[in-house]
Amino acid sequence: MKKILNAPEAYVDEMLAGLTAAHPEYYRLHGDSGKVVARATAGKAGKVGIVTGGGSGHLPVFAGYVGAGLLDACAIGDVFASPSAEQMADAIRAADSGAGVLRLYGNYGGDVMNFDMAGDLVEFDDITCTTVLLADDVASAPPEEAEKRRGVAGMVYAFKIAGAAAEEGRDLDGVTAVAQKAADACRSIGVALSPCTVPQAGKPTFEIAEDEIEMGMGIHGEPGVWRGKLRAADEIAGEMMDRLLADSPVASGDRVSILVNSLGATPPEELYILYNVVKARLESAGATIVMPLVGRYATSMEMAGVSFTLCKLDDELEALLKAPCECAFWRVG
Amino acid sequence: MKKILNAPEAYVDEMLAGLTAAHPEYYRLHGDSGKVVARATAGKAGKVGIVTGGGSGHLPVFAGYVGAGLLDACAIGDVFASPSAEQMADAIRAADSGAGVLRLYGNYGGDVMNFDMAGDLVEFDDITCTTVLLADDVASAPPEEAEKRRGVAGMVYAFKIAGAAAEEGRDLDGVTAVAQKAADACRSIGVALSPCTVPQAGKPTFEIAEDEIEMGMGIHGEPGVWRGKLRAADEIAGEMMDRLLADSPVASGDRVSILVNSLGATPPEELYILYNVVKARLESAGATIVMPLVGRYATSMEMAGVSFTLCKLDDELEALLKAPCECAFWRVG
Amino acid sequence: MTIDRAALITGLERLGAAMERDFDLLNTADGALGDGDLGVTMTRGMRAISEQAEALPDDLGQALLACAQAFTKSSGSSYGTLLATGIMTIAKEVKGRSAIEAGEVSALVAAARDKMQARGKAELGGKTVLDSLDAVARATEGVSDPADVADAAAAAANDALETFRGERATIGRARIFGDKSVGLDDPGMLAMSRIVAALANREA
Amino acid sequence: MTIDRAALITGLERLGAAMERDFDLLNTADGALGDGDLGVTMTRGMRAISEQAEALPDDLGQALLACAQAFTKSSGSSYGTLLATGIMTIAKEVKGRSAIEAGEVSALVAAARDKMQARGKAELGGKTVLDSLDAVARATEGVSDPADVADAAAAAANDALETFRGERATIGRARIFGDKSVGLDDPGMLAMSRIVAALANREA
Ligand SMILES: Nc1ncnc2c1ncn2[C@@H]1O[C@H](COP(=O)(O)OP(=O)(O)O)[C@@H](O)[C@H]1O
Ligand SMILES: Nc1ncnc2c1ncn2[C@@H]1O[C@H](COP(=O)(O)OP(=O)(O)O)[C@@H](O)[C@H]1O
Ligand SMILES: [Mg+2]
Ligand SMILES: [Mg+2]
Ligand SMILES: [Mg+2]
Ligand SMILES: [Mg+2]
Repeated sequence: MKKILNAPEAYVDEMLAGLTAAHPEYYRLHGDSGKVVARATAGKAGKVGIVTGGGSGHLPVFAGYVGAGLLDACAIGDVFASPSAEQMADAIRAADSGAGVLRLYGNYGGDVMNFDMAGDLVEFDDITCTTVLLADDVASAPPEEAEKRRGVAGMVYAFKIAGAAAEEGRDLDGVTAVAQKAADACRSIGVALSPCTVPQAGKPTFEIAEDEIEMGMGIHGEPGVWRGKLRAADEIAGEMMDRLLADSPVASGDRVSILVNSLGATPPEELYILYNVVKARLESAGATIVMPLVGRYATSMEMAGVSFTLCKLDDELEALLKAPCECAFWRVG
Repeated sequence: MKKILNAPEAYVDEMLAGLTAAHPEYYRLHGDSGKVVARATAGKAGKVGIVTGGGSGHLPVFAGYVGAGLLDACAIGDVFASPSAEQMADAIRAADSGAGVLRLYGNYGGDVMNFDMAGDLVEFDDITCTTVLLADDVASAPPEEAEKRRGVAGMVYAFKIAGAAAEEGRDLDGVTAVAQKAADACRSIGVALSPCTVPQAGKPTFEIAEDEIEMGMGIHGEPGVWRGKLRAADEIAGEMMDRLLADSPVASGDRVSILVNSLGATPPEELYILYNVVKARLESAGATIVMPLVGRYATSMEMAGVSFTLCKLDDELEALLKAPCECAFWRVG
Repeated sequence: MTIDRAALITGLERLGAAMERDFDLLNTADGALGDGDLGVTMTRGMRAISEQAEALPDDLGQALLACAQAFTKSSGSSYGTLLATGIMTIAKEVKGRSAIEAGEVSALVAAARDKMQARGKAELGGKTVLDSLDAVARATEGVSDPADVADAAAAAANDALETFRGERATIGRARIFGDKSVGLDDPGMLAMSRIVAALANREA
Repeated sequence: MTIDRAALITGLERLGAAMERDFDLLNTADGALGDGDLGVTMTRGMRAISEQAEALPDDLGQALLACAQAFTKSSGSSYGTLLATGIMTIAKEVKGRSAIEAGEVSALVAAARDKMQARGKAELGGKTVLDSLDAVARATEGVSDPADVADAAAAAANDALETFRGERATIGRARIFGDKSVGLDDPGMLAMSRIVAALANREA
């Protein structure tokens, strides 16, 4: 395991200590679990709160997206492990300012059970919660079972759009509805070139030959749709776009955003090479690309690979996507 | 070679095509070499121009830092190779709006020769040029030969500070002087965990055992000061800080900025773990940390490793560091 | 023999030791069909419990509630949360009592199973820990002799593991492995057969 | 025999072929003491030259200027820029002439060496291409017979390579290798011995 760390057990605590120490203007630790990050300056009183949560190892996801026009609080688990229900309840309490809290997170079994249990716990505090799950990974289940899909980088769009709606002053139902609309508008697919290592496991999450890639692999190494020889960037991007567009066709006149995301080790140079194909494919279908995102928005530590997320926009989503937001990893407006 | 690309020969051109297509609001290609990036919207007339240049494979360095409050133009070479003198001359022409142009770049033999030759070429265009070289890598030569040191991530501070000074309307001498002051204020050191692959070479730039690291290694794989077993994050960060502070001691009351930079594959989680030590060391020396930077600011594609850059500030440098800037990879203010 | 605080603590000691011993086994089983952390979840949860074992009250309801909370705080893994849900259900049932009879085990396990099923939104027969608990509840139904209950529970958890090995996983991270899951143990079922064996003192 | 356009083109053809042949050799030598791209630089530069070989004018000054520009445009590597600087220097010296004598070679090489030294801000004796050129200039000084000039130049470039192999590199990327550079060929000197051998038609 070639990683820079101290004790594997201390990985997450030290990471959070560093994150909050480096960016005290954005983040603070909330409560006494040491695993809940909240905005340094709470959002406006009466604003709907938005919380997320999930395993560590995906920065900027999840905690990084706490910030103005984005999330209010986040519960952080160990690497690739769900936070506990207690921590999620703490995050919900941190996010609440009386207008209720949207739980907005990825569709993973453990997270769902824990956020449900957290909801039970905060009932005693009279906090109303709603839930929107991201289930955007088209490789993880066929369209007929779309609700079983994993949530991946699509959550970046959902955080942004829901965060802007809450900032605008919409009520809990309004924020929840537009978050659901954003979640429904996103489709993602990934391809992995090399694994990462969970510190406490000490060995790579999977093995893959020096000349192989896996199409559709999940961000924790969940198996994909095929494994085969590495091929040209244009071919990889072409297949990824085929799979996204098969699930969510775009038509002439559509307005879409697209996230070309590195899973970690893959450098921006390669993302830009891929972007050429992405752009050509969308434009040849007659779509207009709005605010493309190219970079590391949702990662798996040092995993090499990329994901594409297509987000189909309407006027409402586009306006919210373009609204200002600010955190240590992303700024709009 | 596990990289997502098409033909190795097309790597840089396709990367630049994608970069400018994804961010047309920031970047445009200038001239007909296809290897010069300029601001999408030229700076104010009469503003001193700032150009840089160097090999590809270091995004956001170099081209990424073209933007308001930063650079005006950049000549881009092949991966890890100097751009040609012709391209540099084109970049100087793009940056010039009559007030002269500062050449601000890293101390590498090829780049120096070419920027000098480029200066000869643009003499015919009546463009006045000055030069400031970054030579911040303390591992690359002892203090007595400080002028032989390589330029690494310190250029991020120099770009930012010089860019702000030019934006403020200072003249060529003023911008050059403050750029030199910023360059003199920076010290960097890196540690490498794994190599990267130059596409046209097709094999890794160096070999290193699964349990080894190399202290002081350069961003192209230039040999460092020692190679040995991987050790704890605290120990690595401690030695890096020792080396920086031995070269540039900080005293009680000093104000400094520090860049904790990933060379590529190393994830932000590890940077934040390191940041705890960096902060403790600087604060125990009595220094105040101003605007710490943690992330991927100067990389070597998929190389795993980190660098620290210490930038000692005075009031002038601090004000310029905090002034607004905007490019696709970085925003301040 | 009734189950009281002393018996609970002895059982938890055996269970703690078993989980330390099975750390790699459970991680490996979960690695093949999931994220490889089940051994971590179980040892961490059991360590948190044993830290407070001495302080456990005589009221079995309060004692089990404390055990459930230890799991809820120590991790957020599915198995930990499901176990906590199940233990909490039993805790509520036995609140205020300092002893329970072996003959009550079946009903208590069935109650835990039902609450866990509601939490995890999964069906019985899906090759999960629910099927282990279901088998235990059925096998101990109507049995009251402590030794017979122990025998029946341990055998049932093992049998369920064997029976479902040949099935396809349908729930949780294992689902995505599809046909590759056939022939492999569900990690949660494997863990439950070890848990039951340790609590029942019927380890091979 | 004088050196005219035809001789230049023949020489460039041999040189182009030599650089294709030595692609790996030069990359490897530069890989050991630098960034491994010297073979790329040389083949790329020579390909750019040979694309315009047919169009080269009779004026050797103009012809060499075109060669230098091909290098300047094709890459920005130190060696390419230094070679371009040297060729440009010679181009200026012979501007307007359609032939030069073998006896002029020494002075032209010396002029190139000096200009390259100014550009690279390096000392003679630093184990770089400058030392190869210096050796060639000295060895051909006062020699006018074309075959003798060719012999002397090729031998001098080779001897310089051998002599400096045991020295420490002091310039460019190789400098950082310090003592590790002792015993290794400077890639630029190795390239120059191949260049001279090809141009002089004295390949082993
Ligand atoms: N929704 C569910 N319903 C019932 N059992 C489940 C469910 N999800 C997971 N399990 C059980 O939990 C086991 C995996 O536990 P664990 O390793 O903690 O999961 P994870 O690491 O994915 O959170 C599975 O083998 C299965 O027996
Ligand atoms: N400043 C210099 N002065 C003279 N020769 C130099 C200088 N720098 C490099 N060289 C020569 O160039 C060779 C390396 O060329 P090249 O591979 O193109 O360098 P790089 O790839 O570092 O730009 C060296 O072996 C040396 O002979
Ligand atoms: Mg888990
Ligand atoms: Mg080079
Ligand atoms: Mg697991
Ligand atoms: Mg080289």
